[in-house]
Amino acid sequence: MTERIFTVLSREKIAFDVYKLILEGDTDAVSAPGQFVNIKLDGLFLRRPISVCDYDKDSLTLIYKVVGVGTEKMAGLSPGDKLDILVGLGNGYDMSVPFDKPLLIGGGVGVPPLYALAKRLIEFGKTPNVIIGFNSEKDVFFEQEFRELGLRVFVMTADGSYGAPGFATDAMENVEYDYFFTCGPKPMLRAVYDRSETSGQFSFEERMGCGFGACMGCSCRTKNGNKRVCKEGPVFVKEEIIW
Amino acid sequence: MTERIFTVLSREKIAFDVYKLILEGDTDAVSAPGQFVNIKLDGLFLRRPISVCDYDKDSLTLIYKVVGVGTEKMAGLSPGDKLDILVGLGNGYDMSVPFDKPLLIGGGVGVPPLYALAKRLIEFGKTPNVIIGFNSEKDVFFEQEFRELGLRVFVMTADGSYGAPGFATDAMENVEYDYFFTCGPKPMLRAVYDRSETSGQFSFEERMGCGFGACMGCSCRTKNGNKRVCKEGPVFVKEEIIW
Amino acid sequence: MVDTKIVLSGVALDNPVIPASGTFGFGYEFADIYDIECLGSISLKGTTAEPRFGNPTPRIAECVSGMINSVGLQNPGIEKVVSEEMPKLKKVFSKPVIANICGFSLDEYAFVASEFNKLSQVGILEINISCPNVHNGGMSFGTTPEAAAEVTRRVKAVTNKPVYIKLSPNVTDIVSIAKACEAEGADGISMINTLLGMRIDLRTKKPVIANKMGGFSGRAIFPVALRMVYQVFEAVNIPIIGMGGISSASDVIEMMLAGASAVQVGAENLVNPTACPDIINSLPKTMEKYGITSLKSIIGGAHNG
Amino acid sequence: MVDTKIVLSGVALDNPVIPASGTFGFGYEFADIYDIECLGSISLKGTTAEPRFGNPTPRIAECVSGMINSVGLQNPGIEKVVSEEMPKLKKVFSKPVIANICGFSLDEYAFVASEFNKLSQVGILEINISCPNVHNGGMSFGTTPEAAAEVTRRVKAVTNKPVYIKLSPNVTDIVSIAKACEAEGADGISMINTLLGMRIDLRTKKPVIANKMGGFSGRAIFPVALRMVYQVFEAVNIPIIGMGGISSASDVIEMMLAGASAVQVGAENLVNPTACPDIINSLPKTMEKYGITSLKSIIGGAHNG
Ligand SMILES: Cc1cc2nc3c(=O)[nH]c(=O)nc-3n(C[C@H](O)[C@H](O)[C@H](O)COP(=O)(O)OP(=O)(O)OC[C@H]3O[C@@H](n4cnc5c(N)ncnc54)[C@H](O)[C@@H]3O)c2cc1C
Ligand SMILES: Cc1cc2nc3c(=O)[nH]c(=O)nc-3n(C[C@H](O)[C@H](O)[C@H](O)COP(=O)(O)OP(=O)(O)OC[C@H]3O[C@@H](n4cnc5c(N)ncnc54)[C@H](O)[C@@H]3O)c2cc1C
Ligand SMILES: Cc1cc2nc3c(=O)[nH]c(=O)nc-3n(C[C@H](O)[C@H](O)[C@H](O)COP(=O)(O)O)c2cc1C
Ligand SMILES: Cc1cc2nc3c(=O)[nH]c(=O)nc-3n(C[C@H](O)[C@H](O)[C@H](O)COP(=O)(O)O)c2cc1C
Ligand code: FES
Ligand code: FES
Repeated sequence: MTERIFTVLSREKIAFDVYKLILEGDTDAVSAPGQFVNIKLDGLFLRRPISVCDYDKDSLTLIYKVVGVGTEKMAGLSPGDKLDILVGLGNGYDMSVPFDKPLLIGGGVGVPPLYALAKRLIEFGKTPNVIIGFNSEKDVFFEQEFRELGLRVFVMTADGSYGAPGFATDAMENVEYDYFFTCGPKPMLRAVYDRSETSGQFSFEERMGCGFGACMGCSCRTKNGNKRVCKEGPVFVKEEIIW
Repeated sequence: MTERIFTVLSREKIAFDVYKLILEGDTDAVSAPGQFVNIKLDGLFLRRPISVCDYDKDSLTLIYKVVGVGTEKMAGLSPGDKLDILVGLGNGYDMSVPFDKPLLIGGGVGVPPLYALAKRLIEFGKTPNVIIGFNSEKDVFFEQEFRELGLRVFVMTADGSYGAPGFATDAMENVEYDYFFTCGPKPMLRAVYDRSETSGQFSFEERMGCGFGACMGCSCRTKNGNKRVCKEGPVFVKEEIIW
Repeated sequence: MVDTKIVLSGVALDNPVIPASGTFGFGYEFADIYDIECLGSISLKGTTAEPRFGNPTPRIAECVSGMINSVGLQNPGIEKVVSEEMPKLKKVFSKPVIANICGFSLDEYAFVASEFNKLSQVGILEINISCPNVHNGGMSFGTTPEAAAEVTRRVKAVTNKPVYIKLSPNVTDIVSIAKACEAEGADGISMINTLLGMRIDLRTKKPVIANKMGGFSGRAIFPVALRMVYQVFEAVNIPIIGMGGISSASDVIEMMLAGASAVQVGAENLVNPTACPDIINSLPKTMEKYGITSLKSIIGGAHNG
Repeated sequence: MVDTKIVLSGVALDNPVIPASGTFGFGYEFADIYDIECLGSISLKGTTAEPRFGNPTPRIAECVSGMINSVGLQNPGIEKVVSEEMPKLKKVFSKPVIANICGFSLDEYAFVASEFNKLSQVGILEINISCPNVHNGGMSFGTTPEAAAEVTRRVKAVTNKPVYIKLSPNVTDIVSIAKACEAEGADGISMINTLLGMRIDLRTKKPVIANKMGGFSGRAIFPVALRMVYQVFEAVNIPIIGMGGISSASDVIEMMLAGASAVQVGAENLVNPTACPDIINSLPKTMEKYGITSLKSIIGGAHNG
């Protein structure tokens, strides 16, 4: 973990209340997709945790939905603005486990971390299939980005207004996979857990004090003992999860 | 009193730790020299009271010395910055009393409000003499500005490094006056009170909660009863002052 | 259309937003700034039997997201308040107001209350029990259930107007104090008064405030106020006027969800003179955002389930 | 050259800056972020006899200039702390540390204290008396002078290390509690623990924190902490470790002027991981600005004259 100052390169609205932010700065501390950053915003005490959606040596892409004061402030950022960010937080997805046909399952703003993961998997020669689920057509984003990676993408909307109707998990039956990676709202994670027939990795959210392991604010129980979502997580393997 | 948004036109350092700020905005609420404004600054709870140094229809000049966090923030303002300001606070100097030879006595950052007063007095055909006192050469400002109004100016420095050596009050003996207006640190006001042989008006400072009469934070006792420095003051006539 | 009306012990308010005692004078001076008729009501400057200058200055210190005051109950005394201040206010504010009363003895509370009781303009008596009891070593009436109960009893005996006891937060168990007031017939609770706080000037190395300590209020104290309102709501059956750090319409909603039937806005008025009308104006939009159609219906809503 | 050294009950500190219990884990993890050897000392995560998971999540809520936590004393239990955490810390921090102890009974306090007493690494025992006493209806030990005195007595009986009692601010009269601890032989006072606070989520209309209420800390509480340190300094003759909202070198100086011999930095570590070294680095410059050559000499300086 390191604290770095990033500069906003661009901010773009990509869906209803959803923004994509591209930042310039030192990303050395990012070691795996599925990690997150913690962002200091003027006038707010706690930092805001956001998953790394994409990164290279000196840029970082974040995608976030406006749900409160912090994300609203972030929606108002302009190119040139500076942000104080803790980078390289959490464990991230572990790609070293053996599998051949990975499946990525993302829901809403759980989709972004799967993008960096997809790119890394492709680099390692393991082309994933992708299921992304949203509430409605207006919420859909990143379908095209995944397709441009050459991946098969299943888009689901709960109200059926775009792609296929239903939840992300409803598409799981149509795809072959021997391992999965998922991120999304808790009910979706639970459904993936129940429906999936293979092992896989889940990325969780929790309210955080620090984001780097100091406060025990984000603890959860696992079959391997108590863990901190921000430090030993946010990614947990299916076998250790206690709901 | 009105709340207005002003835009910084310029900010200039004019003496050691002393800055001159010119602001653009609606000054309708300013009704007399000696009034003050109360400035909201990001990250600070209370506003900061600063005397009006000069004003016309749509601009305001303030002069302030850096003494703490608020004035330090103000020292960092740039052209184009916006400020939320309460304008038209306090009673200001009363120029309707009868006099012919007014004397202005200012000390340190008590000098600024006397500038607008000097201009108004000149408009009314009552040319004042001016005594301004500072600690040292590096602190001196506005000598030239008063001279450019065509006034006789006595500059005093406590350490004698510029102008005549001594306190502002030491110059009073050399000037003829039948009324005075003064603003400066409390010990100077007290000395003016003791030395002066005519009536006059004193501008006081006090820690303020609101600056517009709501909180009773700035009360003082006078011979005419309790008064609020921010509302019935900051200018008090010699006869009502209780030290 | 959303409904912002609420009722406090029979007194109907157009909206729950009330400037807090001590931050709004006797109200009329704010009428130069905006039309104060928009306010739900007004809690007037704390009034004592005799005129008081209050504490020496400096009386004000800045804090992170808040301020300290040690005004010390400066006020013109009940006689002048009744003869001069109230008529001035009447001219610019037609609704029932809240008379805030302070006393340094039980007799003083009863006397000031009985004077305000005569005014039809006054809708509610708000009894500030944070004052030191001069007959009891200067211990504040607000720090024990017994003293709080005694003040309540004495005031109730001299008035037929609703009596709200204003509690001090500087106590171990605020619930026991609220319950003691309720048991003596208090019609409602106002809470919280200021937290005792202090600042030191690094330049002089002395306390900023002449009296050393003072009352800390403003946005910073909101979580403490909210917690106390929540606790007291669980323990009493009388309405609560909630305050402490309120600065926005969402703060109002949060305080009402905790259990307040109305709210007061204090320190925020001092730094944003239009804080109250700003909040009132943004209430409907904020209610809609959170799916609230009637403010009355959310009082204590956070206690359900 | 300015002098930042201070001494706490015989334990010499290079500077008075100590990360506060619960905001710095067992210290060693911060060694990845900076060289923690720069710290005056470290107050470790509160330790109980048995391992504890603590409270359900969410445990964290944001406030204006502060935060609420309801971690609920999650810790691995004294056995693992002694066998695993302390050796890990030893590798990266050579100075005496402060063991923070919590108990839900007098026996638990005594047991955990006696275990820490065996470690030469531990310089001071800091006894958190904000824990609920399970043998007394869950009332916190920190709310009465009697209970605080009892904890002090039991801990003093099992250790020869300096014992600092960490006081809760949620009381009417913190001075009486500090005096009771001193009377039982406490070597020092740590203060303040968190204020009880609450937030409600407007979207769900439920408390943000699973346990409803939690401990409010961070910059917002500084004026309350400062006031309490000032009051206790006047009443006791043992050193005080001051904390509550400290975030800068000038806060450190202000707290020491109020009466603290050393300070702890809590919530600020969570949002600025390098808060402590930042403060330590800017202390000399800030001292010079206010004409201070020795920190030791300013302890309680605001009480003079
Ligand atoms: C590891 C991790 C990765 C995340 N990645 C993303 C992402 O890539 N894109 C995205 O849109 N969102 C993401 N979130 C959720 C995001 O952190 C919250 O939406 C955001 O903090 C809300 O802040 P706010 O000020 O707008 O909301 P407010 O409700 O005003 O925030 C109040 C407090 O609650 C916290 N909070 C509110 N919602 C959440 C939440 N869902 N999870 C954790 N804390 C919350 C805030 O951080 C803040 O401390 C992630 C959360 C975690 C824990
Ligand atoms: C009516 C009036 C007119 C003034 N006019 C001028 C002016 O024209 N030029 C100028 O340089 N200064 C003027 N001052 C003083 C100026 O208000 C303070 O220097 C300024 O508020 C300091 O703020 P700070 O944040 O830098 O200091 P800090 O010490 O960090 O401020 C902390 C708090 O103390 C208050 N405070 C500190 N010093 C003073 C003071 N001397 N008077 C009142 N409040 C104080 C601040 O407003 C703030 O609330 C005036 C004061 C008053 C009351
Ligand atoms: C300057 C000032 C003066 C106050 N005077 C009184 C008073 O006379 N009577 C009273 O009951 N409360 C008084 N209070 C307390 C407020 O009414 C209110 O209870 C407290 O400030 C908390 O609200 P806030 O955080 O919104 O300011 C005063 C507060 C301030 C800031
Ligand atoms: C997340 C968190 C956990 C804490 N855990 C403990 C603890 O285990 N023992 C303890 O005595 N105090 C604990 N505290 C209180 C702090 O040590 C400190 O007393 C308090 O937070 C005030 O300081 P601050 O305002 O700098 O945070 C905790 C505080 C926080 C924020
Ligand atoms: S958020 Fe602090 S330990 Fe995870
Ligand atoms: S500062 Fe509030 S009345 Fe003067």
